[in-house]
Amino acid sequence: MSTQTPDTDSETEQPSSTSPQERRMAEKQARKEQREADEAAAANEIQGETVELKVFRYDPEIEGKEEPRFDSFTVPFEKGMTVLDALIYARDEYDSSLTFRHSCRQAVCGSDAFFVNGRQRLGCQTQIADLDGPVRVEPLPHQEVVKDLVVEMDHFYDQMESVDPFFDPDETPDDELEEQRQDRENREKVKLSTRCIWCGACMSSCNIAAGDNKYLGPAAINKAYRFYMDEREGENKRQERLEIIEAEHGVWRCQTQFSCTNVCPKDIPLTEHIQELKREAVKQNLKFW
Amino acid sequence: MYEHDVIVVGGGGAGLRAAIAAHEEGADVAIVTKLHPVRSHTGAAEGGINAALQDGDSWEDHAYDTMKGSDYLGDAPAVDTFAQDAPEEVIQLEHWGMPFSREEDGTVSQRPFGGLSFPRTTYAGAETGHHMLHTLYEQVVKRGIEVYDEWYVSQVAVTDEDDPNERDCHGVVAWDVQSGEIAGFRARDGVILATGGLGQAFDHTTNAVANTGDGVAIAYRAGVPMEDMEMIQFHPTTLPSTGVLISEGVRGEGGILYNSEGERFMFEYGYATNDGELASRDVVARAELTEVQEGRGVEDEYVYLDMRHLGEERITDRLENILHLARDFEGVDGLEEPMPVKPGQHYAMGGIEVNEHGETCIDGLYAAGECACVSLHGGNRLGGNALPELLVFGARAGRHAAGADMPEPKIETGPEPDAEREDLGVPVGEPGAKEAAADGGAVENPASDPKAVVEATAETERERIETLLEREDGVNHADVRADLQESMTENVNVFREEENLKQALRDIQDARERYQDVYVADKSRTFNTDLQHTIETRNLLDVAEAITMGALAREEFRGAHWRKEHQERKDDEYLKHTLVSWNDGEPELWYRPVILEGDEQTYEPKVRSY
Amino acid sequence: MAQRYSSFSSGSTAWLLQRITAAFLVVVLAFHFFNLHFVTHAYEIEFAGSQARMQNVGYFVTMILFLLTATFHGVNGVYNALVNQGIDGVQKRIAQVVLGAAALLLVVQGIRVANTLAGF
Amino acid sequence: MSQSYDRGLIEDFGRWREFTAGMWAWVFHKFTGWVLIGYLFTHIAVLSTSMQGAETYNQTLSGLEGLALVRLLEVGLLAVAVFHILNGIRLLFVDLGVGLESQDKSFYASLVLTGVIVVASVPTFVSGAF
Ligand SMILES: Cc1cc2nc3c(=O)[nH]c(=O)nc-3n(C[C@H](O)[C@H](O)[C@H](O)COP(=O)(O)OP(=O)(O)OC[C@H]3O[C@@H](n4cnc5c(N)ncnc54)[C@H](O)[C@@H]3O)c2cc1C
Ligand code: HEM
Ligand code: SF4
Ligand code: F3S
Ligand code: FES
Repeated sequence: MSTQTPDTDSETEQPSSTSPQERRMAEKQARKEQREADEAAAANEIQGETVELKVFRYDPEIEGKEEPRFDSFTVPFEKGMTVLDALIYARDEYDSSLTFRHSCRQAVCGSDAFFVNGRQRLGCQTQIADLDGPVRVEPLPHQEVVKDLVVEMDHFYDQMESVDPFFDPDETPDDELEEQRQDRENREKVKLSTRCIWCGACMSSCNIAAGDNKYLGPAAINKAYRFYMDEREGENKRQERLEIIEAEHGVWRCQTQFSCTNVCPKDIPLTEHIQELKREAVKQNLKFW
Repeated sequence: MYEHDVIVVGGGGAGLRAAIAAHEEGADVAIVTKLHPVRSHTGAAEGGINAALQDGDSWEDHAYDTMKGSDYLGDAPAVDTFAQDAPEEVIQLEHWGMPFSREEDGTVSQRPFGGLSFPRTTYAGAETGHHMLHTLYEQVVKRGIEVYDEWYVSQVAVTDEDDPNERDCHGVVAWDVQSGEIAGFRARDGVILATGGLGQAFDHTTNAVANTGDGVAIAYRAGVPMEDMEMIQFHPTTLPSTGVLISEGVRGEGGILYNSEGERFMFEYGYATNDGELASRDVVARAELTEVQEGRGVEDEYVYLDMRHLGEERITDRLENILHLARDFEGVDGLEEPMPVKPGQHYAMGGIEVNEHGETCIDGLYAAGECACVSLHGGNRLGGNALPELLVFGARAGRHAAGADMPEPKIETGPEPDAEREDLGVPVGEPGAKEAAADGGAVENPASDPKAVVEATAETERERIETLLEREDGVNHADVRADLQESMTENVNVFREEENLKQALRDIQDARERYQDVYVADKSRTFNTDLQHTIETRNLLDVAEAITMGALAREEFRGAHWRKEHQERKDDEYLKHTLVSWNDGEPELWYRPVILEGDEQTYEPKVRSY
Repeated sequence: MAQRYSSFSSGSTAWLLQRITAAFLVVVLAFHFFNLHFVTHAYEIEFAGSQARMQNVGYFVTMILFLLTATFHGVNGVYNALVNQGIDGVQKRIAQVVLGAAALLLVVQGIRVANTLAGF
Repeated sequence: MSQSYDRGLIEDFGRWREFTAGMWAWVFHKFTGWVLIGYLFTHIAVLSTSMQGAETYNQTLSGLEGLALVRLLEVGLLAVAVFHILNGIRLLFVDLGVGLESQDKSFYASLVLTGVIVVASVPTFVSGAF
């Protein structure tokens, strides 16, 4: 066979004016039309994979919602979809009265801790693909429900604020531009504890916190840990902090259930911190003997 | 009615810093915020806080970098003040216990950042904003400053003088999300708006769902001009499904961008033959979109950011949080697959026009943080410059509002009768504004008694909300919002063309018409987010319109603002800010010259190349 | 401060004692079970055998300690469990009194039994 | 504050299905602890018969030991005691901050070990009763 004939034929068969660029544009156009057609079809009937959501509903003011119930929503599934995405879809497309807190969509604001398929999780941090359907979304247990998935957070905030959650050194450098030194080990020590986003998941998962309203709870104790362990604070404040930590409803109430540690979306070793403070309290008190 | 000396609207970095400053001046301060302070979007910032702290660095250099970064659309007095105050503010944070990353000797670490001539970015791991926000909130708790959380501010109470420059602000009207109660908040000394960003005007953004530009729209309708609204920063690497930011660190470590054909397009198509993936944000963002527009995008939507070749060890060591982000928010394992990314709205350089003390043209009304525009970032914000802005100008606004003695400001504010005006030739503003006095603007307040002004404003707000709730049928705000976001992303994105911008303005007009029939399906008074979002959508319409108006007026390429028909910076024509005034429902666009004479140096516009 | 050192007080002492008694009980309880079910079988126990064991001073002392630690540990444990359930005020006071009395009763009666068995 | 609905007990019961290892450990430890203290009281009560003389003591004991039910209960007691001991040791380690990452595994280990010990002891406990 001659080597001269080869593919030229087939090449000329293609309209020679088509550059790869134009071909792609044409393809893009075709894909766009396909997508639009799909969307139009989807408007009537959801095609493809769907997720079934069962969402807790309650509103003290609205007839028919005073008695808590579960509503089902069928939402089209997309790769990468989170529980929060699905809730937003359900709200915007089906029922605009569906109520839940959310803001950042990236696990930093701590607004959207829900009870999803039997576990406290952040809606925005939970991939639907990782869950078994139907996905059951309830408000955080052990907290009063305000409406739908919104729970009363005041108690949680009160506990957080009861541990003097602020840096309070005995003295700071006089010079406005002089910093306090902190060695790296000490920063590492408190690092994990500073990651808390106040989502309340831990508190909701702890059975002791559920029974004993005065219990500080894992998040607040962790906050106390963050400052107690910070070497930049002085001896006096340390002593004050110890008193808060070892009060009757402080660390002693923890029964090492570990559920707080299990659910914390920021992977803070809460139980470990609580235990460390218990030992610290014992150590400090033994010194008095 | 609630009463305090200073009312701070917003509990993000700027609001908290302002409240602390006012409290230190001895004022009785309250923070009114629609989210609990720790939920604010300041917590999302990852990178760092710039300040000239070390020997060998100077505030002048920081100011110079900032001005250059702004593409000479910053005002020198703002830039200088900022660079001078930043070090003290950062050390102040340190004194408040912020867990900064440290050097061996125990001092605060600083790292290099894009556009900076010196490594002056302080940081706390990959979650600087989180730590800054929490440290500030802790100090607020320590001082016992009152916080009204989950109270949505929907109006400022302003006297009804014709000229906005003559108006006085006496407080705000807010609404308790939990109970539905609508109440006036009288501010004896001042109201400080610190409501953050407006990313929700776009459908793809790194901003939070709560970033709806409320403060900007509220101040705007009360008569304060919006400045440089067209200057919107887009970040090149955000996850397509949620807009979560993938930090520059990935590209810094050697991450590579590919298109759907597997080509390393930054080089192959000549977008940045030297720097490749590490070119500046706007260059990379435009390159990505060009790829997608020319049909080489994956699913016609995004491109790939690949870091697999860096090896598991290096990735887990330096980029571990990126693995989590890709996993949690996109369902992608960065060790196994490339990560999908596309450009997303990131930051608004423009906002409520204020001077160095955070004052607007309305007496007693201040603004600070992302919602404000002191003209610090001009055409483009440098990474790590927003957080110190919150501190510097938050503190200054707080102090001034509480009555501290401060020098005469050098920056002017407020509508000017003789300013150069622009007619865009496209209808904008509130449909039917001519006939009816526009809603939301200065309420008719014959009374001059401050409390009566607040009460009257609260009353109009009650009526407005009543009307929204009573309507049994109509348009759902979510549809209006979705259409608006879509049009903004389509037309007022990284690429801006005259025809598209005009289209966007027409779409906004259309949306405004539809919004007049909006109704709230949820009739409950308890935690009615449907109502809240409906009101927010209104604010988005106003800010989106101003963004587009500015973009249409500015016929040049400066900073983040790129115009297809005008591919170069025009210093002789456009060394000026665009301002949009509400003008009781008939928005007007006008200009004010940029101030380039600073304390120490007069900045000479130079070509911005790195 | 003094209150902290009572066995019913919250705080580190009770917590620590609960752990120390636990550590002690591990050994003694295991020994006790082993001794009375495997070495001597429970169904073979007779007064004489018990008496013989009790007359060994070491054994007697161990059993008394066993009684004291187990009582403290058990009663303090129950009290903790109740506080964990959130009892407060009067309820808590009642729990303290009742549990205290029960503990006392148990210890007194236990010692009397031990004495009888030992033949004192 | 708005009126709010308390889901009350519905939420607490039925949640056990969602308990994780640490929670179960806590529940079991609590339960076994209560059984043990309960037993301690009974135990002392039974032994008190010795104060009425050796005869009564012997009769009571052999009478009780003669009952198959008591023998079975004793096996239960053993199970309870062994679990409480093993999990108690686990808790002591947790208190010392040792092995917190494998707290779930050590709980399962306590369970398995308890099972093994109890099964192995059954012959000794019930011999002669049936
Ligand atoms: C993903 C991401 C990363 C970033 N990284 C950096 C970085 O590394 N370095 C840097 O310098 N900058 C960074 N930025 C920019 C910077 O974080 C923001 O500009 C800044 O945090 C804005 O702070 P703020 O206080 O103005 O607003 P926010 O923190 O958004 O706070 C706004 C507050 O106002 C309240 N509010 C809003 N509307 C109302 C209303 N109607 N009524 C009552 N209250 C209201 C809200 O509840 C909230 O408390 C980043 C931004 C994003 C999105
Ligand atoms: C006669 C023996 C024993 C009795 C009567 C007994 C009884 C109890 C009781 C009633 C509790 C409280 C449970 C609850 O929280 O509801 C408890 C807790 C506890 N027991 Fe025991 N126990 C005994 C032996 C042991 C042994 C041998 C150990 C071994 C280590 C042990 C370790 C613990 C620990 C660590 C707790 C603490 C739970 C806490 O407060 O966190 N116990 N015990
Ligand atoms: S400790 Fe973890 S679970 Fe608890 S509030 Fe903080 S982030 Fe949430
Ligand atoms: S769940 Fe509760 S019991 Fe302790 S370990 Fe966590 S606080
Ligand atoms: S939305 Fe902010 S944590 Fe989920």
